[in-house]
Amino acid sequence: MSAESLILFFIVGAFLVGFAIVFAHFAAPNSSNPQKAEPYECGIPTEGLTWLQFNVGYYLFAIIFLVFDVESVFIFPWAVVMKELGMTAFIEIVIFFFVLGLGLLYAWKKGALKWE
Amino acid sequence: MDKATLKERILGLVPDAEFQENKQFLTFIIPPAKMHDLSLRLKSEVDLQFDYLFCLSGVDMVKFLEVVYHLESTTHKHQLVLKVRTEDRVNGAVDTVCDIWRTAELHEREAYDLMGIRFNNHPDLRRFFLEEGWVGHPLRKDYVDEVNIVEL
Amino acid sequence: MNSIFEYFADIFHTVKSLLTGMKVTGRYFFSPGEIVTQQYPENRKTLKMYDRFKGEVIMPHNEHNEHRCTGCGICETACPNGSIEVLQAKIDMPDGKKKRIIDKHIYHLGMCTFCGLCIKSCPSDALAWGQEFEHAVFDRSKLNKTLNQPGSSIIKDIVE
Amino acid sequence: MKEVINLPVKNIEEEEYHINMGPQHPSTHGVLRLVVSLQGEIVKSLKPHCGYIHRGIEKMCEKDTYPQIIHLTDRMDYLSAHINNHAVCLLVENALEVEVPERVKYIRTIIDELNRIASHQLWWCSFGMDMGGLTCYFYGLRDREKILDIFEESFGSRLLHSYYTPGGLMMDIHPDFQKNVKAFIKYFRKKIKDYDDLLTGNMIMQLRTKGVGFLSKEDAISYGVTGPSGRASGFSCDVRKHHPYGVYDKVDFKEILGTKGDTFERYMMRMNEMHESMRIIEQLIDNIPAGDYTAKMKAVLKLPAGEYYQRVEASRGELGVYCISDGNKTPYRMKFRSPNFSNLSALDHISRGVKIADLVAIGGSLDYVIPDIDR
Amino acid sequence: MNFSIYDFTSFNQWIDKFLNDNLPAFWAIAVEMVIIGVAILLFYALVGLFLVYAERKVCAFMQNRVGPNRVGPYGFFQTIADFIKLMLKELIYIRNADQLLFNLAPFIVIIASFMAIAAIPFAKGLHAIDFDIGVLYVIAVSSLGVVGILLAGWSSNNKYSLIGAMRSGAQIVSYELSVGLSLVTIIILAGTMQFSAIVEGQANGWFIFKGHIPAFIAFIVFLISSTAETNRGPFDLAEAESELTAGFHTEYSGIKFAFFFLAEYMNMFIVASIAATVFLGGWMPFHVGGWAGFNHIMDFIPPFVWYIGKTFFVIWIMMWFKWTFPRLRIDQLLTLEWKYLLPINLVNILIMAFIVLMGWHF
Repeated sequence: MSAESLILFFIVGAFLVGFAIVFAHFAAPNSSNPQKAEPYECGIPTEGLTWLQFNVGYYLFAIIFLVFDVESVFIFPWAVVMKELGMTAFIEIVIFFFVLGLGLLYAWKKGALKWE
Repeated sequence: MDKATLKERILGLVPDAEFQENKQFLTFIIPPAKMHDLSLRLKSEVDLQFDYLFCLSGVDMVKFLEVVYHLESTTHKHQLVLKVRTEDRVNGAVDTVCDIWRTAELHEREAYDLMGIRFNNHPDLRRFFLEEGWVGHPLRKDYVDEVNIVEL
Repeated sequence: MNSIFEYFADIFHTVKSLLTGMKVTGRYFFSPGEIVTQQYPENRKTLKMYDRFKGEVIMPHNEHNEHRCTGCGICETACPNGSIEVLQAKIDMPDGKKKRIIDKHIYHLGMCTFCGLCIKSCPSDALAWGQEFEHAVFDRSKLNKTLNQPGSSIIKDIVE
Repeated sequence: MKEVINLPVKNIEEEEYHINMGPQHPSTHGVLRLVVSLQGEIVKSLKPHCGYIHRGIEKMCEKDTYPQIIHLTDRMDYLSAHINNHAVCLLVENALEVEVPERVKYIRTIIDELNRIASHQLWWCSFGMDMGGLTCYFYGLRDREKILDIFEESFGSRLLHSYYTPGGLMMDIHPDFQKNVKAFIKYFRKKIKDYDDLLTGNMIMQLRTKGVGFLSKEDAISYGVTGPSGRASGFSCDVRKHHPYGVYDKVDFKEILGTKGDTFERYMMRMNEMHESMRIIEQLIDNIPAGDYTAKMKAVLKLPAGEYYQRVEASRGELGVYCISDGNKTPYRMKFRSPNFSNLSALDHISRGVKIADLVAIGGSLDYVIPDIDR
Repeated sequence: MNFSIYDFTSFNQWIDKFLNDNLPAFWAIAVEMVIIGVAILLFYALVGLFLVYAERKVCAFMQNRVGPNRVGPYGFFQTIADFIKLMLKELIYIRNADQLLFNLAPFIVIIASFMAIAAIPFAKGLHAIDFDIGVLYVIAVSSLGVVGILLAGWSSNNKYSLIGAMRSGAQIVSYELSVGLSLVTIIILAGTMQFSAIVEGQANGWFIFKGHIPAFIAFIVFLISSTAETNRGPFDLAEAESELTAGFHTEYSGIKFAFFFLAEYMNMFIVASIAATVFLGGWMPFHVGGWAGFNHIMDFIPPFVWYIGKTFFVIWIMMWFKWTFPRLRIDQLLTLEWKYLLPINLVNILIMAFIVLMGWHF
């Protein structure tokens, strides 16, 4: 089958969820009251806004991730043709990894890999 | 330090402390105004070093309210009981000792909650077990609650 | 150099400790004989409680429907929760005197904390622990039990 | 002319928000509410809110006679019910100056230690669950069941025994008691290796607990943190050593003392205490002297007017009973100095600056039982 | 028609030919699609239901329990009963929740797992789509599911969910890298990213044996990081039940909750089948060089059984992880990835490349 048939899987997945939710909507009991609609916070009403500015401690990780994820896209094609290209490819990737590794080491030494 | 010398020592610190007979512990009744000063010295002086407040209880003796401090020194292993009395049942207050013994913070809140004894300078004197707005202090002898207390 | 050695030592120790943990769970996975679950409602027939098991307070009756309770009410005062009520009745004795005997020994199982003070305090050993433990009922009033059976009488040789 | 808009500048570092851990939360082991101020995942401060299951035991004691108080103390720290009973019994016996038979003292000591092991087992499994290792829970409960079976055989109930009475015991121990206890010790010495393999040695667990939740010795004393949690900080507070009761003065046992005061140390304290408790039981179990299981007591117990204080080492720390008697058959005022209440007071101090996952681990290592706080 | 359970290619061609002979081209494709759709749906549901049952039994045995044993023989129909119950449970709408995202989240997690299943070869000739960049595709699609988790946590208007969502964000940025790089190690050995070619390449020995040490290290790294990517085992920080009650799905009820649950198990199935395909030879039987008789017996077992067996073995290992280890903390999660798995992976790739260059592999 061709790659276009991926849409089939998309449709089947959406159908499964959609059908079940619609089914449950009709089959399940429905008795709403204000207490039920409260968000769960151990039985105490939530105070303050829930969508708050969250101090994510992994901001720097996200940036390093971006770097590495882009680099790993280059590694995949190399990996496929590595056998044919032989030693040249190997030496090139060693240099490539060396630079990458330096970057990681730099981040490590600078303390970027520490959760704040 | 044995009981006799300790007694002399305490009486030296607070001459108007009233000695109370008790088989188990050396017991003194301290005037409320002097309690905080005495506590500070009890904790800091080298030969006393009462660093461990192992019990703080509020007692309702009908005529007066009483706070009982059970103290121990972890280095010298001697014990001491101090009592502070207040006769004002509505606004009766004694000085807090929670800056000296940190455990007193919750114990004093408990005493305030259940016995109605106020503590001056307490950082967070709110009800601990009962909800805000509860009327009365349940451990007092004159507390009546016909709904929740069932007499058998 | 030393830190690199530590780095690999860390990995080694971690893997080793994790494998030790996995060994424990893995061993239990492959030894179904270690299963301790009791299949409760199925094993009802074979389930035997210990002799001293405190299921509920009962008043043993002998084959002539006789018990040992004199109705003195000591258990009632001993009970900390008021879960025992002793109702007395007066009967005419043959010699013309009136004697108080037990009418109803009411036991509120819902209030009982199984402290055993009633059984301990009973001067005539009239009360005992029962083995029954399936006490769940739909109506709380069903937990109020009358311990002396209807028509029962006191064993003759009990003296107050 | 350009309009200048002044946007409110918010400093993310300063923004805190509050979440409630409890009263209905999987990690609180009961109905305790902790209002936690968080910044990101870091705990800034927390405030405990108690009283959800306050039963007024101290008030109830004022209308109960001394033998009746026993069954109330069961329900404070229900995991060390026997030890709570022991405190009240000792208080009454000391006040009346009753000499209890040696046999009673031996049996009480053995049962106290069994109770301590059972309590630590439950702590271990719930600590494992707090850390996310669910399997621990079942192993701990599996082994605790053996102790509860011994209890049930001898006293008829598994959790709330009311077995001690002022002056002695409710009834004599079961004839099989000694045999079963010895079998249990043999069994548990094998099984405790599983505990070590599964959790103690586990590197994930060690990384999560070592150096986390530090409590210094001075703070431990000042906050009155006793029991294994206090001893982890180096606070020598074992009542069994310092104010012996039962036959603790006759047995050879170590007071387990730590130095580091972190979560892992508190964990190790309890693990080592289980070994030590087994040692105590082994020394006593074969030497229970023959004799009566209760001393001669009056039908109605009246304590002479005065004040009494009795301390025992419950499984979570020092339990104190403070009793004021006016000479009646009921106490005038009864105060329980519960170990968990004081231990809880240190939680705010310990957990400042840790992550929310560590807060759960610290709570687990302090091992608070809520009914004991609420009384 | 004759086809064997050892090769589904002829079977597929037969169906294709049969439909094209009897129907116009458009309808032939349409019927084909419906058949595949129903087959996939059934397979998906069956695997999901069985995995939930298996998880409960496995953890029960590890914990000295019996596990579900009330519904059906050995409790086999327990999950079906659970599913019916969940279908009939009320869907609660949370006040102030972002309704659109709230409802979208289960769609995303399920669709992501469906899309990933499309590329997995179950047996010879039995795969929906045989991409020439299959590995890359699966990595890309399977990491989509975490977006659903992120959305679910964010939209719930619940603080626990928010923290759970933020944690799952940290997991995305970390473990995707390790999954990719550990697969690169094998791609070097295989020289292709097409799943069918990877499996064919293992006809004379699984890659985990062929590439010996680096392949084995890559397998371990893959196991760890894929466990993390599926939010399972010691890495289930997004739903850490002792800290965040239920994390990102705290507010979900009824069937919507069930979909998160289902997606978790399906993701586990997907990563396990990738592990089985890439490292353990997919549907290739186990052969030992020189033992002709033994190899013949192994050949007798159908490829589909081989594939399922290997997949469930990997799943069992992941369950074993989950029911043994305590949960990591968020900073340790990141430390593990960036300070341990990533450097090991990079070095491992170089070693593998060198071994392949020198021809030291089997």
